[in-house]
Amino acid sequence: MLIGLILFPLIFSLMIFILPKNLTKYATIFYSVFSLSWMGMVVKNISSWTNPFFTENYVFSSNLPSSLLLVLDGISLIPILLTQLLIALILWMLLANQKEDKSTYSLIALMHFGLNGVFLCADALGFYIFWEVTLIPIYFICAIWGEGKRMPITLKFFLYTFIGSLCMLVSFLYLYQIQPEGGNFSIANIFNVDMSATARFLVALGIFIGLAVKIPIFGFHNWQADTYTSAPFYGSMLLAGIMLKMGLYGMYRWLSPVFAGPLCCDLQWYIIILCIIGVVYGAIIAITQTDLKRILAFSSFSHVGLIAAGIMTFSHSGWQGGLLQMFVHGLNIVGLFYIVNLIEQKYGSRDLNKLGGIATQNKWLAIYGMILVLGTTALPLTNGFPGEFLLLKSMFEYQFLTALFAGTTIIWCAVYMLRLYQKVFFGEESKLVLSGDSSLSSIEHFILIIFVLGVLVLGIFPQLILGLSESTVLNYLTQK
Amino acid sequence: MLMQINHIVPIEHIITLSCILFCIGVMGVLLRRNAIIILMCIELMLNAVNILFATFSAYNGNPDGQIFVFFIMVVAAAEVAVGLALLVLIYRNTRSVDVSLLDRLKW
Amino acid sequence: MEKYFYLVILFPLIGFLVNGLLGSKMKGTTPGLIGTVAVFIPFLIALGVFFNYGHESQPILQNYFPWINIFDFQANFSILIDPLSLQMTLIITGIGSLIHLYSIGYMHDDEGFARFFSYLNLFIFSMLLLVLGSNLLILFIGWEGVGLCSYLLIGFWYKNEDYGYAARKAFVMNRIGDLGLIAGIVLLWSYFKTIEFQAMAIHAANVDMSDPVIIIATLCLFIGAIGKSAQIPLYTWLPDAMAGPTPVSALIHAATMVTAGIYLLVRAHFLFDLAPSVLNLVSYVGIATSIFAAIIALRQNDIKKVLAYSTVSQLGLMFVALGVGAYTTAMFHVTTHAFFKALLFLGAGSVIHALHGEQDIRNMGGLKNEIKSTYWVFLIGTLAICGIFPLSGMFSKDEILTVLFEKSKGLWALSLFSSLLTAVYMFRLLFLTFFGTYRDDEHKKSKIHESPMVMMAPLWVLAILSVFGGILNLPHLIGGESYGKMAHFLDPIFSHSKLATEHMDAGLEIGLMALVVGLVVIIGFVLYNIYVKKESLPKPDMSLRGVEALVANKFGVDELYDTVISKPVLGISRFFGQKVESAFDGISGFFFVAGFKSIGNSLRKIQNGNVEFYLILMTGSIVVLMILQFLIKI
Amino acid sequence: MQYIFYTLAFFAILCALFVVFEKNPVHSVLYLILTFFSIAGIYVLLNAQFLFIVQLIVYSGAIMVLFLFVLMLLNLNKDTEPQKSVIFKTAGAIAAGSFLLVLVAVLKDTQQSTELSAMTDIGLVKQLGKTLFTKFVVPFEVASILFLAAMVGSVLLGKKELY
Repeated sequence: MLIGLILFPLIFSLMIFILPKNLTKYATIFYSVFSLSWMGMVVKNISSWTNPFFTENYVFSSNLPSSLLLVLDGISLIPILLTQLLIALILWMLLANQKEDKSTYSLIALMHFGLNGVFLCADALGFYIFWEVTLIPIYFICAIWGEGKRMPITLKFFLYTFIGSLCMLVSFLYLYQIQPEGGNFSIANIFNVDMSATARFLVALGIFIGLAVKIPIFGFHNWQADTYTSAPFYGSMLLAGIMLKMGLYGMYRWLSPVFAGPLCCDLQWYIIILCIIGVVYGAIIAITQTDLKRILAFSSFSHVGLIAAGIMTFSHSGWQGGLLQMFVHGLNIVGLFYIVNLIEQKYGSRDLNKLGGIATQNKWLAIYGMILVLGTTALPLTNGFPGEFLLLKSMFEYQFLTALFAGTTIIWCAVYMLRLYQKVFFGEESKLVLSGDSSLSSIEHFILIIFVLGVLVLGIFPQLILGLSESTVLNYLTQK
Repeated sequence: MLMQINHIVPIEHIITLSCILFCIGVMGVLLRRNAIIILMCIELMLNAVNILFATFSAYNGNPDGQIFVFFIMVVAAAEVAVGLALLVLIYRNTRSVDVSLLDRLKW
Repeated sequence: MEKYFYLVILFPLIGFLVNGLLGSKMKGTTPGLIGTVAVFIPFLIALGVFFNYGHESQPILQNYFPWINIFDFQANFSILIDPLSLQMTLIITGIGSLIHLYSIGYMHDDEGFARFFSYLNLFIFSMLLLVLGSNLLILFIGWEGVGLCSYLLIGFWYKNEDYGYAARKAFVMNRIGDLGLIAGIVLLWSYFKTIEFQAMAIHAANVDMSDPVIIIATLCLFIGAIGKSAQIPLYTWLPDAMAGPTPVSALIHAATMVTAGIYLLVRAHFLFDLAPSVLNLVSYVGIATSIFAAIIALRQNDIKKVLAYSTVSQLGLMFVALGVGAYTTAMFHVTTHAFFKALLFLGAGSVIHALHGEQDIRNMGGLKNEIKSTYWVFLIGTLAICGIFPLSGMFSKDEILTVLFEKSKGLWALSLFSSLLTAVYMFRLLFLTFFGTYRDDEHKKSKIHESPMVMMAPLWVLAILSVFGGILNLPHLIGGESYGKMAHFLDPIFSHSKLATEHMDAGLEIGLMALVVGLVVIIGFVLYNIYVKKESLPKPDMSLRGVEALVANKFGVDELYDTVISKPVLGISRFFGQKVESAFDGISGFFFVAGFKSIGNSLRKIQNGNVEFYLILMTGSIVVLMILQFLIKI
Repeated sequence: MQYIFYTLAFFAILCALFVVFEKNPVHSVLYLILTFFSIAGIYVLLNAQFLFIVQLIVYSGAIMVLFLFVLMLLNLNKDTEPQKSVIFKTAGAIAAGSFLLVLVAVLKDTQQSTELSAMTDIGLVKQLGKTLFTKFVVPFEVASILFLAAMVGSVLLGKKELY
């Protein structure tokens, strides 16, 4: 069952090359619908909502200390759902853009394969391998279809993430190594070891660095804005929408079990401080940026910092809020990137100073944009609020003043998001906007409506997502 | 004729002998520039390892070690044949068997 | 009737959706009618419920679905119908429908007609959620929702960048308060493990006075209230918010939304009762704001700005009342203020409408002959706000002053000063606008026309309410047997309150009342002398000197915030965005580029192509590895 | 009995040293043959009779003769023998010496099983043949392919027209 989620993308990414060119479109539609319905079937078959929902183990060789151990529980279900949804949407966006390059679809499917693997695999080595697999397609996507100084930027991104994940690998290998005879890489065994406090600290630090680069957390974030800006729109979406969630997911699954002992307590505190610095730092930078994609990059940086901080408090509301916010942030940021892409496509620029007055020309785009912006600003009854509230709650319960500092994000976010909206959609129409094409095709409407519905429905019924992970998170935290 | 060497000579001594021979081989490879001598020193090292195999085989009563020695000899023979052919080729090209003349191993 | 109470919330939402999605296709005034009906029906329902609601009735809790329900946090989507929320609902829907009706006339030729009504309906929806929410989180939904609508409506004419700026300013300043509110909610949750008002009230009965958590929590809630109700230091957005259409100023920025802060404090009074120090702070902030804003209002020349500062000042007065624990009194003033301030704003709107957009009172004058009807309602509004007997403002304001006189003579004196200032700027506004002679050119005068019936009808209704609003809560002295109706109605809410007020000596009360009314009348005559008899005019901005210039310039608070907050933040933002980010680039560049380059350069020398050298290196490395293996025994 | 072993060992080491330090390549080859003989003697002591024979026939007989042939073919003598610089020589000697040290140190540290086997007939051709043609039959067959490859390779490399 779960293996399907991993195999089909792989098969598709290879198959598409042998298909004739005129079938690409239909194959892609079929693939996206199929993977969504497969996911639906998986969810439908969940009989009991206790932990874990499904476990599948594929052993290649009994001599290997590692096997393909797939586990679906509440924590992995949410990023998995997000992945299926966003990959399908991104594929549809590409189809709407009349992109006919087979290799793009193939790389996205490969990405899909890697992402599903990362979220499902409960074997440290397998996790690491899938983690690196995702790096390959995104590297090519950014390097081939990027813009500007794409090569050095992509290289920077690659080096950052790769060096980070090597640190993680070292930690995993160490954890494997110190196990008694007959140990393996499965999640149950790998954390079930005795370590000195120092060793624990170093292991936690190694894993953290690997995750921190991907998330990114302040200090490891330098690659982010440049990469988001230079990547093609679907690259930015994959990066901001899903790849970033890999790091957050890793915090739940692979970082939290290591945390114990006094040194790790210190580390937890430092990580939270870094996250919160990132929250405010990113938000403040976003205020004066003029490139739409850059604003979104820093906004994403700021939001994710809060999620990471909430997770690191190891409290129930922090974890639940983090999971909800992971889903929501993925949805919102991809929606916003899509709107930016549409603006760039139709009006030829994404510079704030060259845009303006789109609301007059393209009413619907302005409405969709407004709802997504409000979702990002965490207005109640949009999807951003419940998660952000729970995260802030966990922070406030952890440390009041730090939380107050982190909480200023809701102010900063309002400042830069409304500035963005004002400059792009309000005001007098700029030359570019007047000369641009101000219509939306029906498929563009369709995709945007999905995002908007996501914003509103999850805002009114956040329990839809929270309920999925409730029992798992409860289990996890009580065991801890 | 069958003897019990394991009652007479401690295994450490044979291992040490093997180590010494091996290191002499290494030294030869490092000190000499004549390719033929280097090849010979490699043979010496192989033989040092062979002694080790044979020793463990004898001390553990397991014939597998000796089979390995046999295979090593097989490979050594093949290696020498090809190696010497290469040497002849080198000599034909450079009129020398000096390995320090071969400094093209960089890009 | 109570069963269908959800319709009260639902109708404005439906109106919003219909107008928002289909409004652009409708013709004429249809969207306006839809919008008005969507608010008027809830008013009728609320009225029905109100008449059913006796003194003995229990508050009704209607639970719809769990909004957030996780292990350590639960918040239901539920509403609470009790006297307080019912009263607020009536104010909101009642005045809301009047203003909707008015807007049909005011906005009739605006291209965003349908959009305007959809926003207004969304506002009513949010505001109802705010007052009806049974827990702090539902209240917070409404709280932010009204902030959003305020943003949308201030920036309604979105092509104008300045309006957009004012809108953003309002939203961001509200957000500062919202952060405080969130912090307060979380603190209260972790203290009580519930955020339902009723449950909290029960728990609060067992809490010690001045519990530190409660003090911080109430402080946080108060910060939220400061943001929403435009008190010092977060008041500057409200005058700027006058950029929006005038009905918006009347509905949102005078009658309803800005009183949300007062509502919050009243709603959470059982917490504030436990934190006397915070209550003191509330009254200090209130009185400071009241006087400060009143002084600024003295030198404003924009008809709407004067009213805006007046609103800030009146809100301050309400906070003073809250600060001494006179919750009913504050609510009474909220109600009457909603009547006469809406009336004044709508009247001002009518003036602006008549003058085709002119807002500067220096260019008005003598309008009482041109637009008689508007003049009369505006006069009623002015008299009401100044506190002339027997208009509604007199009763509510007098009640505040009476309470203050008992609690604290100092606060009483300051409040009295503030309400006298109210009389000064209001009479000044009235005289400059309607008396004397028209000061702009004759050409424009000919175009002045009275507003249509659809605008005047709501004005008259409000005028009647302003006149007779005092009946709602007559003092014992005048009302006799039927005194203090509102106080009785709200009584169940405050029965726990430890700071309930007592009745004071009748003679003293009459004396105080007479003193205030007398002073106001004297001020009225003095100003009539100055502005009507002598026809002295406000000086042009340029010729102002010293204190006057400072007042006219609103004490330079906007500029102060600009230099102290906005500019440094922008500077920091640029500094981070350019300098710090490139420093990060530099560091990573150093490691990734320069570091690798130099390592590569030095390692390249080893790669000399010499076989022997390689051999030695190889042996050496093996040795090193073996030594390592030997030393590190794992 | 142990004296035979130590004598053989001493002789092997001596000859090996001569292999390295002898200037004339032909002498080196001859010393190497002597080393191989001594090693063959040690095989006998280790009850590896089959290996003893193979060592003599294959190594001393076939392989070393091949070396001599090549030397003859290339016609190298002492004058053409290249010499290394002193730095390389010392570096090489030090590297090899420390290698020996480390090897010995490491081996000293390892634990040997004290259990000794009493079987003395495993080195006989019959025993080895059984093992070779049952357990190791696939590698044995693969070895023939290796030889074929080596043969083809040598012939190809030795052909003059190649370049």
